[in-house]
Amino acid sequence: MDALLEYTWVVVALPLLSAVLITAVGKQLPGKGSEIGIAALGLSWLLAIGIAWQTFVASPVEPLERSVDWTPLGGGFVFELGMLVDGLTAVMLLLVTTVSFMVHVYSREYMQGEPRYTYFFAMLGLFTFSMLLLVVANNLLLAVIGWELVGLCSYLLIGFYWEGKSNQDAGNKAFLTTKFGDVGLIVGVIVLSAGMFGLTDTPFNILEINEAAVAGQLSTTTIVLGMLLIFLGCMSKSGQMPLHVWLPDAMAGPTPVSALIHAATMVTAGVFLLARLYPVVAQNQAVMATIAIFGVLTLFFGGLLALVQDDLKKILAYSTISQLGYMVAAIGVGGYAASIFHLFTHGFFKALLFLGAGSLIHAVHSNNISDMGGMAKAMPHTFWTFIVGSLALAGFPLTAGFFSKDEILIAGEIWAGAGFFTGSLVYWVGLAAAFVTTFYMARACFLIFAGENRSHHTPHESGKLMLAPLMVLAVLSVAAGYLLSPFSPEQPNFETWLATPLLPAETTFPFTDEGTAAASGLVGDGVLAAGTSLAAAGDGPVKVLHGVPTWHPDLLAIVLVLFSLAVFLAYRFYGKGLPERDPTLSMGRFTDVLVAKYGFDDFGYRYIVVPVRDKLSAAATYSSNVLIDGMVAGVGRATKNAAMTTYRVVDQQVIDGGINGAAFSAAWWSDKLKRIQSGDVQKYAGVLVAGTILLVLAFAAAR
Amino acid sequence: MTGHDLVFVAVGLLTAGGAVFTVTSKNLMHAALFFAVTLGGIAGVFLTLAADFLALVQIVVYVGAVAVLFMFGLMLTRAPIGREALDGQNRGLAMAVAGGLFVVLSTLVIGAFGDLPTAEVTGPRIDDLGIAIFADWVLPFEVLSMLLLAALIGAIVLARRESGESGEELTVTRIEMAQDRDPEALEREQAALTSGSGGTGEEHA
Amino acid sequence: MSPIGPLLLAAFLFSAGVYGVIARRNAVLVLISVELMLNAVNINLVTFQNLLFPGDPAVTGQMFALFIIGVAAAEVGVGLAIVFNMFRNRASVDVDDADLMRW
Amino acid sequence: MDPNTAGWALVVALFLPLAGAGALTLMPASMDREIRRAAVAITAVGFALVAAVTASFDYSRAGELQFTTDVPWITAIDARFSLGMDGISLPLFFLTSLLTLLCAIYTTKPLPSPGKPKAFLSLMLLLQTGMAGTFVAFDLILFFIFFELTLVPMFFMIGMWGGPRRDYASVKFFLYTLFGSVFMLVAFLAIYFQAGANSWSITELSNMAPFGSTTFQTWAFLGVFLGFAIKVPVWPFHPWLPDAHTEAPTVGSVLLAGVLLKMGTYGFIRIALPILPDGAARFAPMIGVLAVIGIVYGALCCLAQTDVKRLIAFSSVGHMGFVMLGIAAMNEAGIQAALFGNIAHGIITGMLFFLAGSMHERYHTREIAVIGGGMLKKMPVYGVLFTYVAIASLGLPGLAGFWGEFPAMWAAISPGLGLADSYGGLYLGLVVFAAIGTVLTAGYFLWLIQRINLGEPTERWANEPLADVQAIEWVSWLPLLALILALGIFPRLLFGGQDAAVTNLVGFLGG
Repeated sequence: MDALLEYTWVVVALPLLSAVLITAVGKQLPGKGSEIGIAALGLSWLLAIGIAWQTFVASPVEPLERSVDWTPLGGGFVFELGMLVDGLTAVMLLLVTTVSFMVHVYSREYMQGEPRYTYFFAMLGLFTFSMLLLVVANNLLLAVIGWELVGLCSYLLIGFYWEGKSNQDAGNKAFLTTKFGDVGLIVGVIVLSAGMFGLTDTPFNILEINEAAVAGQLSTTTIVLGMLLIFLGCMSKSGQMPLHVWLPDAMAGPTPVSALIHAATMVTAGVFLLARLYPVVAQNQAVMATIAIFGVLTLFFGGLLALVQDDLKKILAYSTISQLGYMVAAIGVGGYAASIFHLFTHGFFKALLFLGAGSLIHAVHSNNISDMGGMAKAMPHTFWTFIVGSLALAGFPLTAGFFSKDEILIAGEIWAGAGFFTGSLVYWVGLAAAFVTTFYMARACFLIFAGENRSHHTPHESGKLMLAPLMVLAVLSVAAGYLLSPFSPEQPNFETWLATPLLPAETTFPFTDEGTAAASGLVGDGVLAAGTSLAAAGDGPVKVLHGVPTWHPDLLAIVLVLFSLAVFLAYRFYGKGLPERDPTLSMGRFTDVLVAKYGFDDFGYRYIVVPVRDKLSAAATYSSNVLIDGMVAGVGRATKNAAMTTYRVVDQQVIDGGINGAAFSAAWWSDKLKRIQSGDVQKYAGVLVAGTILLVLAFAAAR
Repeated sequence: MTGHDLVFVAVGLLTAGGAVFTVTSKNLMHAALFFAVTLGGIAGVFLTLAADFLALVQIVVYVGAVAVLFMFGLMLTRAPIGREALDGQNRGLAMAVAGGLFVVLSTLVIGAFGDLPTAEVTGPRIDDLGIAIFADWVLPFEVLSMLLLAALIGAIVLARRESGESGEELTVTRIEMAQDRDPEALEREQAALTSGSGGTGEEHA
Repeated sequence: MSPIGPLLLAAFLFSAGVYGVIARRNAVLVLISVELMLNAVNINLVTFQNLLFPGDPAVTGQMFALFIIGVAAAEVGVGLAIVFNMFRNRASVDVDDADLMRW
Repeated sequence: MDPNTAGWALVVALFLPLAGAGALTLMPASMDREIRRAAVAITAVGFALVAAVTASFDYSRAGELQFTTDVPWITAIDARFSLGMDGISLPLFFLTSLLTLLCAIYTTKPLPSPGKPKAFLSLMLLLQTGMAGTFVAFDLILFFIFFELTLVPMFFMIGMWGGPRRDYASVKFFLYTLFGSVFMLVAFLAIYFQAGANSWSITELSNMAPFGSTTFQTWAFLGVFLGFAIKVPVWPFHPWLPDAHTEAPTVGSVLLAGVLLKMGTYGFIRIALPILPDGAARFAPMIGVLAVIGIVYGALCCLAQTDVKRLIAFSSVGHMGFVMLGIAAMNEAGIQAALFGNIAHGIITGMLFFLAGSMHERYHTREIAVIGGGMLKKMPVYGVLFTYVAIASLGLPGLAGFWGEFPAMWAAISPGLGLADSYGGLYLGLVVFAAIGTVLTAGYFLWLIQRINLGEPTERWANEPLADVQAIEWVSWLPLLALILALGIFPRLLFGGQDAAVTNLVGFLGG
């Protein structure tokens, strides 16, 4: 293994350094700190490319793990600060640094003149650091830390324009919704680590958890409970229904932020985490089925919502939700590599689309596609890059999106072949959703670029700093697909790149019937050598899960037909500009349901936020102020009453009772006794002598 | 029983009788006179006990000076005469206590000394006494002289009438002290005081 | 001579004094009774000296009696002065009236 | 300083404030500036000494008592003057000293009515001796005396310098805590007699444990529990807290949240658990349930508050719930988490009270609605600090709060003392609800930030000149701000020092 991988931590540290430096000295610099960010990310990017290259060409590679004991946690357990570098890490590093670098460059121009320009770059740096921390983490706790930090950055950047109430609300909504999912993540991580207690001192270590799961050392309860809970976290972070509600609102942030955080990187953290724990996921059919079903629901219904949006960023947001659904569903049908492949390509083309959208919004000062139109002429570069992105998103053949989405569909097909219903679900619903995707993207493109300019501004092409990232990403949106395509049948390709640290063939999907699985091509000879037994695979070529990527003419045909149909329909409706009545908004109840976003937001607000924030909290306060305090006060009053009773009954009526009674009796007795003090000295003397006599007598008697 | 004893019994009876009349007499002057008789009797007792010097001192100091002093005291204080006036309401108590005391004391005395053999009474010679006073007892003797001087001065101070001195003095002081307190309590106190002193005043009258 | 006789006489005189102190209302008579008690003590002292310890070179018993006579003289002086004072202040020498120490 | 022999250092550090308080009372009240400076000097010297002690503490033997003093004290009842510190005491002792110093510095600013800095600072120094003593006393009687010693100065601090309802709040504070203390004292006596009536030493009693029947332990634990639970406060013994915090002057709130509440949890860890392990095992599930109720309940109450200080006070209920959850776990990780949560809460909430106090000084109101947002516009630095501390308080990783919360939940998943077998499901439920509590916590803090920090300043404040963070505030806050970050990034600072001591302690539990 080359020494470069040892320096993976530098990739992570550079953005943090950038954030700190920008905060410290950014304002004094000519570029207001943006140059620091760009330089740091550039370096980081180059290093990530190096790492990616090394892991790719040599793939599959043994994972490289380096850690230091960071703190004891008690009971002999240790929290490590460590990195785990393998193909998956390298892919994510490459994706994050690339997009982040592009966004940095883009933002330098895009954010020009905005308030808090320096702060923006510092936050970008902090976010990139957090995301990379999550990616390279060798243990779940560190991953959770990165996870929470990206959530914070997301909150801070969504609420970047915090003067407006809706932006504040969007930030809060994003943070709290994801935080709700974090309940699942945190408890899930805790449950998994609890399963490791007897096995190791580092119960959060991802590799060890994976190995333990594969070796059958984790109980089914641990796996099912832990993974379902973690999946809850993934759902909120990766916008799976019904926890997707925050993502469209998150578009309140600046567009580069949407591109970086809410399209390419942070929202994929959930998918990434599932992939990281894929050996655990693969242990249980129920877990996989759950994941697949939620993924399918999201990919379809999320996509539908994009149909009725007017806000370009929201269209993209819903499409992001839909694409994330593909990735999650892929995990659920054994399409581990397909999922990450889609994550990878989607990161590029969705970032491209968002940055393109930013360029458009910059030009027309509106987010709404109904305010655009005819942009193709005014903004040619934005136009063609946006179209490339849209094609990739729609899965037009030979773009990256086509290859990656097809991998998912094929994974579904194979899964179905192994006898699982969810496989067919993914295949057919995935195809249907592809049609929807094509349609709404075509709708958006026609409305934006065709027809007449409906904006009140004269659109102008953006500057070089904004266009360059668009072009780079456009190239990547096409080129990335060739990493796993019929054009790259031999290793190394994307699948061998990721082929660590997976399962030994014989223990893959322990719940499948071996014969069926083999027949369907799900498992087979030497398939996916595991991280632990990689050496046993020898030096020969390693076969990958779904075999060598090949053309699937049937699928290609269906995809082409659906694509043409969708584009044709869109052209009919929107080709001539904005129609009087937008067909997607004229579908009666169907439109109503979509516009109401299936009622999730409303439900959440009306039945969760309001009751908790207003009713339950008031009830709790009431119980604190009135019930508990009242109880204590009641005890106090009761005591007082009891005391009054005591006083009246015992003290006053039974005079000698209680303290006052004692006092009164003392007074009474003293009143009687004081009469002895008559002042008659002679009597005193008499008594004195009498006493003496008595004493003498007493002594005499005693003797 | 020797003649000596007989003399002692006679003198003793005289003394005891004088004492009884001293403490029971209805007449003040009689009581004082009986007191003088008793003192003389005691001088006689001293003689029978062979304490000649002490007997002389007894006559000179007590019979000569103290008894006369008492008579002056009685006459100067214009005391009323009569049993009720002379004796308080404690006579019963006094009788019981005195009787009881006498019984106890005599029992003790007899118990302690009843079996002692009779001895010849021998007193010290007068020159021995002189030597004892000015050798062994010289310091107490001088201190006694100081005491007498102090008593003399004290008696003069106490008995002298000072200008402005009156029976109301005590009351005035108490009111002055009370002025620090709140007026209401003061008023109450004064009222109580007036009625109290008024009561005693009536008794005096 | 037996010491019993003088000792019993002394006891009687003392008891008479006690009676006088307790029973008499006149302050002068109370003082007289006190003197009676002192004299009873003197008799005791002399009796012990001359009958029981006749050889004592310091003549302690008689000396004590002598001192008591001296002290009694002083006491009478001061006591009578107090009585006069009291008489002047309250126009009475009745000890029943001197009850300021009462509750 | 040799930690084995330098017991004097601890004694001096402990009684220096007391002597200082005495010295302050001798200064004429007219020397206002000098008095304030003297207080800063006294606490600074004390802190320097504590820092020296911290530096020379032998961390390789953190499980053993160091800087010990052990001399007969009240021989008639076997009470000894026994001081010492191990890895558990040290951070709390350090925190006490630090917070008092910062409070003294902060008090160079004007005091609320009726002023009288002399009295105030004397009380504060007296309070410091009580607080610090609690953490290093190793004799039950001595502990109790220090524990109770804090009541009086705090009572006067609230009662004299407090807000409009100060009389009510101070009496409530006093009565609640005293009520618990009575039971605690009775329990101490029971422990003393049960253990053979010859020692009050915490270490000896811990070594002797478990003694007495389970019934005895249950009752004794109940007594101790009442005393400490009210101090913490565990739900439902908390109602004194919001009132006391709301009415107390800033410094009082800071010390109350920063140190006083910690005495309760410290008592649990130092006394209740090791001496009465059987009782603890019986009570642990109940403590856990109350703790989690406290977490969720505290957060819900926070959502309903309209007063910033009261909100922060209720947040304490929630945060202390996490600490109690850690204790209820009855294992090393849980105790570790509880101790970390203790310190983290002390720093963060102490800081929040400083901020709330300063906010009140500027706006002359604590009503969120009246402040009405825009603080980030009006006082940018101040707003950033407020956001920073609020985010730390909601338990964001990388800041101190996280290391109290996550490990507490993590520890509770497999409680010690065999509780995992009988109550495994219950504890899983506790973890889930505690995690939901974190969401609510995030909710009220974000909402607070939104309502106070974000947006445009309202008309009322738009043209009001409001000073941003002042120099004196920087001085008294910077250490806390730095500690929040340092502990968050490098939790070993605490976890490492406590590890051996906690292992020892859990050894007493027999878990």
